[in-house]
Amino acid sequence: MTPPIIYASAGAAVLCLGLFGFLAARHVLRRILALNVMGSGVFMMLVALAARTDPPDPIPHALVLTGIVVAVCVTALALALLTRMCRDEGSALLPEDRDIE
Amino acid sequence: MTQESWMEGTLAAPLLGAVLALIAGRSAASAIGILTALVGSAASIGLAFAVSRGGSFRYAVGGWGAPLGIDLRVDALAAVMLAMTGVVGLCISVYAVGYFRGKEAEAASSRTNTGPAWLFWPMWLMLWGGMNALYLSGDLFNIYVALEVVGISGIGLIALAGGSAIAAALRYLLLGLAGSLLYIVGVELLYAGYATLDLEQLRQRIDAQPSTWLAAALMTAGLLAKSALFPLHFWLPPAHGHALAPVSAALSALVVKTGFYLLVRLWLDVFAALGTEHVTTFLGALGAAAVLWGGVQALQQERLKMMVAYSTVAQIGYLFMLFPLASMSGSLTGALLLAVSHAMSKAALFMCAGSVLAVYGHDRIQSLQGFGALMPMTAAAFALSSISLIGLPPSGGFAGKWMLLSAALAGGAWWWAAIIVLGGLLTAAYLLRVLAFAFLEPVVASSTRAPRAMELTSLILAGMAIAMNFALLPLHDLLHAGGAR
Amino acid sequence: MNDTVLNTLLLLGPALAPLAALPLLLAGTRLQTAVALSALPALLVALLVPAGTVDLPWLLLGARFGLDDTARMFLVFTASLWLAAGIHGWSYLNEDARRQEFFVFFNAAMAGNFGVILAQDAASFYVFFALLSFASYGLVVHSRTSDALRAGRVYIALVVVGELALFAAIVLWVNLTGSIYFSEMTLVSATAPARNWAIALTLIAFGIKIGAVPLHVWLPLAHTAAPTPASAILSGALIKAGLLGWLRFLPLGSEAPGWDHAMIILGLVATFGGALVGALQNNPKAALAYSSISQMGFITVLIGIALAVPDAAPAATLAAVLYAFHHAFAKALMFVGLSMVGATSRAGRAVVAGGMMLPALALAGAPLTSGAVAKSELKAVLVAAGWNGLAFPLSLAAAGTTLVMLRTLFLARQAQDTHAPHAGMWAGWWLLVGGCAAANWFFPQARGNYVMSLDEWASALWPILLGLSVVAVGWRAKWSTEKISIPPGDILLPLSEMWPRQRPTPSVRQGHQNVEPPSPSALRAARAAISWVEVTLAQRAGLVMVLVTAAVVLLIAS
Amino acid sequence: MTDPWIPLVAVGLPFLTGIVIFMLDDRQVALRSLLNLFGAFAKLVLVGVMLWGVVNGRDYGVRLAIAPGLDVALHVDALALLFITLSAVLWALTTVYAIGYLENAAHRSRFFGFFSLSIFATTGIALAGNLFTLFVFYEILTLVTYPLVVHRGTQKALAAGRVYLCYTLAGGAVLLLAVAWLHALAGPRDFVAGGYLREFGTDHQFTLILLFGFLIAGFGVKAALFPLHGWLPVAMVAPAPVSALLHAVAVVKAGAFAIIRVVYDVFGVEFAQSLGVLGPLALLAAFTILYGSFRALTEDELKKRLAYSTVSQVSYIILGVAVLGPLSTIGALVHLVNQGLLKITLFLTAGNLAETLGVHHVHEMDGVGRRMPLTMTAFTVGALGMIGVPPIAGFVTKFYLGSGAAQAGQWWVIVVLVASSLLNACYFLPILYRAWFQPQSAPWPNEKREGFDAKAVLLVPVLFSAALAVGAGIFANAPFGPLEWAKLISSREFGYGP
Repeated sequence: MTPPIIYASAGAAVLCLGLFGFLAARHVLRRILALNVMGSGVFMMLVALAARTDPPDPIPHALVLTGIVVAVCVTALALALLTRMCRDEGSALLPEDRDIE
Repeated sequence: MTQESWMEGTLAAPLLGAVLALIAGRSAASAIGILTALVGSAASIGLAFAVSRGGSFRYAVGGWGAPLGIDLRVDALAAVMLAMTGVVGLCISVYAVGYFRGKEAEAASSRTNTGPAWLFWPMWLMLWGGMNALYLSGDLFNIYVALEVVGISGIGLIALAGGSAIAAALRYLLLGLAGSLLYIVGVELLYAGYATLDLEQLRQRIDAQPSTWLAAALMTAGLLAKSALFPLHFWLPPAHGHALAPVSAALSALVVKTGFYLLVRLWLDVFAALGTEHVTTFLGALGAAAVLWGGVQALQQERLKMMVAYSTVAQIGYLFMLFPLASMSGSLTGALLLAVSHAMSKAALFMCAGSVLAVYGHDRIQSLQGFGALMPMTAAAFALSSISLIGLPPSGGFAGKWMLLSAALAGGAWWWAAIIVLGGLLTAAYLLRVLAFAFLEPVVASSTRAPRAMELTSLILAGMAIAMNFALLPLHDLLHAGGAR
Repeated sequence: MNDTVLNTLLLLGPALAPLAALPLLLAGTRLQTAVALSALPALLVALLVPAGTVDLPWLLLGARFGLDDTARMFLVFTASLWLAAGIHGWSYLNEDARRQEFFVFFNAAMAGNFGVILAQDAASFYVFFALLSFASYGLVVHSRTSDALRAGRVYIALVVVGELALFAAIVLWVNLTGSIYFSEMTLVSATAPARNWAIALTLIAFGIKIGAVPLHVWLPLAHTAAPTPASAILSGALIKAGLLGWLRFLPLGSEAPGWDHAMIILGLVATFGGALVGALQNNPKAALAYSSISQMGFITVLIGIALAVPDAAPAATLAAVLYAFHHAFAKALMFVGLSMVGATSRAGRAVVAGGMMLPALALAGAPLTSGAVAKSELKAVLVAAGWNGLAFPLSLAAAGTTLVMLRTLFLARQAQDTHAPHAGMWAGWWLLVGGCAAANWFFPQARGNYVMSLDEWASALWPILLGLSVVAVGWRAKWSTEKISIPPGDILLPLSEMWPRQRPTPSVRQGHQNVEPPSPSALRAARAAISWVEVTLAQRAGLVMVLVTAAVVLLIAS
Repeated sequence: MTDPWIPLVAVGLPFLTGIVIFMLDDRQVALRSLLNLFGAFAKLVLVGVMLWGVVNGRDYGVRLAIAPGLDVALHVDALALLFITLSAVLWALTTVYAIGYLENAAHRSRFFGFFSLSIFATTGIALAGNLFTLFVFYEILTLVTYPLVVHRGTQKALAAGRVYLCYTLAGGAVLLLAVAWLHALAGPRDFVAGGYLREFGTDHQFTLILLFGFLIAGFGVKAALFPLHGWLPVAMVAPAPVSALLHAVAVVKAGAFAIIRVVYDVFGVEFAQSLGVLGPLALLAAFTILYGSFRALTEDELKKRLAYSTVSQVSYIILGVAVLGPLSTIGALVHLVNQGLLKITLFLTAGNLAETLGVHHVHEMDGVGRRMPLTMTAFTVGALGMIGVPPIAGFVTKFYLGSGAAQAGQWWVIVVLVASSLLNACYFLPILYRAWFQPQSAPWPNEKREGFDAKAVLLVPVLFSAALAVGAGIFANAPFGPLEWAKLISSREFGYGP
């Protein structure tokens, strides 16, 4: 049970949590958060991947950095759209989910 | 000019243009947009020619080279997609100029603020650049980045329309994000297994083992979501249906092809080592389902743009029929030609829808009577692109379907053939249903006319879709000279 | 080349002359009169031109026209009949508003008639036969009275049937004999496939024209309805075309088991039946029509014998032609005579009466008339063929003829058709009288027995006397034909029923059953289901992605 | 030596004419008419050149590769010439007629544009050198004739157009399958007299029979074979010249012509016989003949009656094809021409009646013969010709069909011919009777024109085509007549003359 393995499996667990959240949640904000959780899981796994070798493999780091940037952009865009939707339509649910409750 | 410079042009021009347009702001955006479009398309076409002469090649940006640096590489497959993007992109840009001029006039007349229309240009050029990057990049991570660029700019473009487009954009975003996460997980599993991201090296190293299977599965699922293949298509119709006309055109014609392109790369190239025939059959089956489902849905629609959007769902399905037939000669050529001519005709259709909206103020199919007499060019464009979409001769759509059909029949897989033919009939049903109203009398009187640029570009694109009928042979030569795989 | 042109002119010209003359109808009154003479070229050709044929390969299916003995005989009496009828008719219809129209049909039919005679190949024959048949319709319905139109309907229906039978017959014969040229049609052995069909169709096709029982129904109606000169033509020329058809197509000179007896029987039925029914008519034209039916019965018998006894075929055919020749003039004269009874001057009436007696006697077969010669020829054939048994019944039939003739003369005396004949009518009438009187001089081989032995006199006379006595008895017994008359067209099948009535039908039925949309409720249900699936997919997006992933994994693993 | 230009021009000319006409404004009547006439008569000249060339043993052909092993091939052979000559002549007639018929109607540029395009497609079908090309132009024909059917733009017209598309596109789909399958099976092959499938011998029996069925079904739609004829009577809403063109030349004939190609030049009639597919085809055709005639009996609307008569008449061609033997082949081929001439005459006269007096139904035709003598004379010629009354063209066909049947020992065909002629008489003669021998019973529904008969420009083409129909009968055997060509083709197909 080396640290990388632990990190990796933890990341996998986080990923699965996020995935579950994404499946379960209807509220768009929750979904966005869930996706971010998933992202974090992915990055953890990447870092763990880098740590397998010594010196650490640079590429996964590069990927993580890029990934984080992307994730930030997307999240920002998502939140912007969400607020706009709430303003326009008064609901934080996607149309197909609204009629359910 | 050298091959590399073509490549640099193809990649750099749109991205550069996007930044410039953003800086220049409302006043000069469209001018910059057109200029960029000209350069970019010229570059990509030049690149295609270069490939057809010199074959595929790689280019290490900044001389770093893999694994650390970014390697660009282009082969016939990529070249075709690039050329397609270039040509259609140029037309879309020209159309957009006319479109937004009309919009502004409208806004000026009826004080309705339709958002900062000029933002279309930076985002559109960014989208374009993203697609080019995607086609040019030779390793999985660059592809991921390109996918995100495409996704983000695409979502922004959809949101431009405001109103119910916002929700659609959001749905698209959530699904796209989930998709790219699955994809990146897959990537990292592969990296864990083979310590490389480069497609070439992967192809050589890949072997059958569970983690690889999982990786392949995750990436496939993610890409299916992005390319809106049934049953992951549901986000597409509202998104494409509510976006502005040029945006819908770009998304339906070009963006959905990226996912398809990557899947082709992966399953027909990189993952070829894993026993793939079941997967290809699966993808084909999904495609078949998409053809039928999309057709039925399109038949239900009352609004023109929604109908066209659902027809995209169906047409994507056609492309995926390539996978089970890939082993047959000519199938790849056919599928590619189908993709190209679909890009042209679908873009043309959305442009027509835009022109109709501009003239009629709505796009309810039932009340479009006499648009043939009112806007003959648009009607002609609609008719021509319908022909290509249905797959009636002579047209690119026909040539492509013919190749797929004969591939299926040569392999004795008559059920694929049956689906292809049946889908054609469905397509005919929903497109000609609209077309019939072009002839209905009496013609409703309308004062507003669609800008010539819009009608003309749609007609030109539709004409190209027809002319693609004769592109089969050059395409075939290109693929076999350029060594697609 | 040149003499091809000349031959064409001589051998096809007569048939085309009547058509060529039609434009004259548009000319001034004096020129128009020339139309009445359209038959002259044909007559001249018949009398002067030597036998010969001309081939026109580019025409129809390779046409051939020519004069052989049969054609010449037919052309002689047909042409003179048309000529006389034309001259007579022109002035007969003097007051008629539709005279031009009448002559359009008249000349067309004339052209058809001559063409039929001159044609030497099946196709041309078929062409002109059709022309003759269809054009004659115009003659029948000329008066446009309801009777005329009804007669026309019956006539045209039978014509169509006849045309189709003829078509099939021609196809079969050409296929069996391997040639469309009469001269090259080989005799087909009785065993050849479909030969019986061919014979049957031929009998039907021409039996209709010739008025063979039971296809005769049109004849009394048409003769009654048509204007007198037209009736003369119908009875004199048209029905003879049927005979010509038989001569051209039937395999005379080879066995036709079954058919021969059938024809003889039918012929006898016609002779007696025609005579009896004719005797019970109240319209002189109808009576004459029935007499024609009965007379054609004799010819039918002859053809039957030709089929029964191949060796006797030539003689039989010749006899048939002679009989037709004689009957043509006599019957035509009777008809035309009916239109002359309105003569004003006493002398005129006397002459007309004489002019009625002559053909009447001839038809009854009185000595010194063409009838006697024809009948003796007929008997000679019977003897030669060894069918003497038929001699007596046929003589008895002559008695029937006498009855019909007396009936006709009686009816003619009180005929209503009484406007004084014009010069033209006289001219035509005299022409026919001459023809009728001189008819037997045309029979080269008949001159011999023109002076007849006593028993021949006897055998020619007793039927007439018998007929006279029957009439005398009937006279005393005050039989009234009003009680026991039979309407013209006796056994007329409900042919008119076969005429399609205009049934108003929803004519778009065909189309609409194809554009029927599915019922709205079903459509709504389908829509609902589809949209449900769509929404569920959207709600369970993540799940779908997971499932797809799992599926792919499984598929690779498998 | 093969000369590529003539066929290219022959196909391209109507295409360009059509495109240019689309550009024109509706009001440029003179220019458009000029273009139309130019196109029509230039085509006539071209056809003349081709006739002359082929007679002098020249070979016209051109091919363009679409994909490896997939060519669009145009080739001029005798059969093609027969069809293309017919279409060229009748196109010229119909063009003249249409110019007169549609003057001051709406959307004329559109109409004439598609009109030319449909001739472009027909020419392509005629000259097609292989099944693929034939299919391509066949589908084009479907598309370009649709706007003509719906030209009036009424709901009724649209419904008719829908029916038309339902049938033709479904047929096209089946066809696509069949053609592609055959292509996959036999590889790229050109039409060749005697067919090229015979080399399969006894392999793929089932598949070939299936494909034959598909091809017949696909082409049978346009040829209006029995279960597939539904569109034809409905398409009658189209303007008269369209009905004339569709029913006499372009669509229906294209179907029949294609079937001829399939049977003779793809399967080869002997091979088809050995597959045992000709018998059913013959039965189907025979049934269609009788069915069409029966339906025609009950139709009161003139054009519908004519349409059903077309359904019946076109199947004569197929019947002739399906009956093995040179004579019936001749009958079929020559009927291709004769039926065209007769039917176009009938439809154009119907157009005259509608245009001049507003007469659309049979029961309105009492005494019309006196009002429009020339038109009705032409009509009479057409009707009698259909019945098969000599010397009008129709009887030549029937003679050869009958002889062919007798030659093949299939006597029942003769029965069918006779029966159908009887039915023809039953639905045509009453019309003639009303027109000529009945007095006018009611005022004309909508008399648009006083004076003698119809407009000259409407009258001349009608009379001309009627004259042609009579001529084709009287001078049937003349050199270079349709019959001559038919014999030539038949001897080519059977290797021996009739």
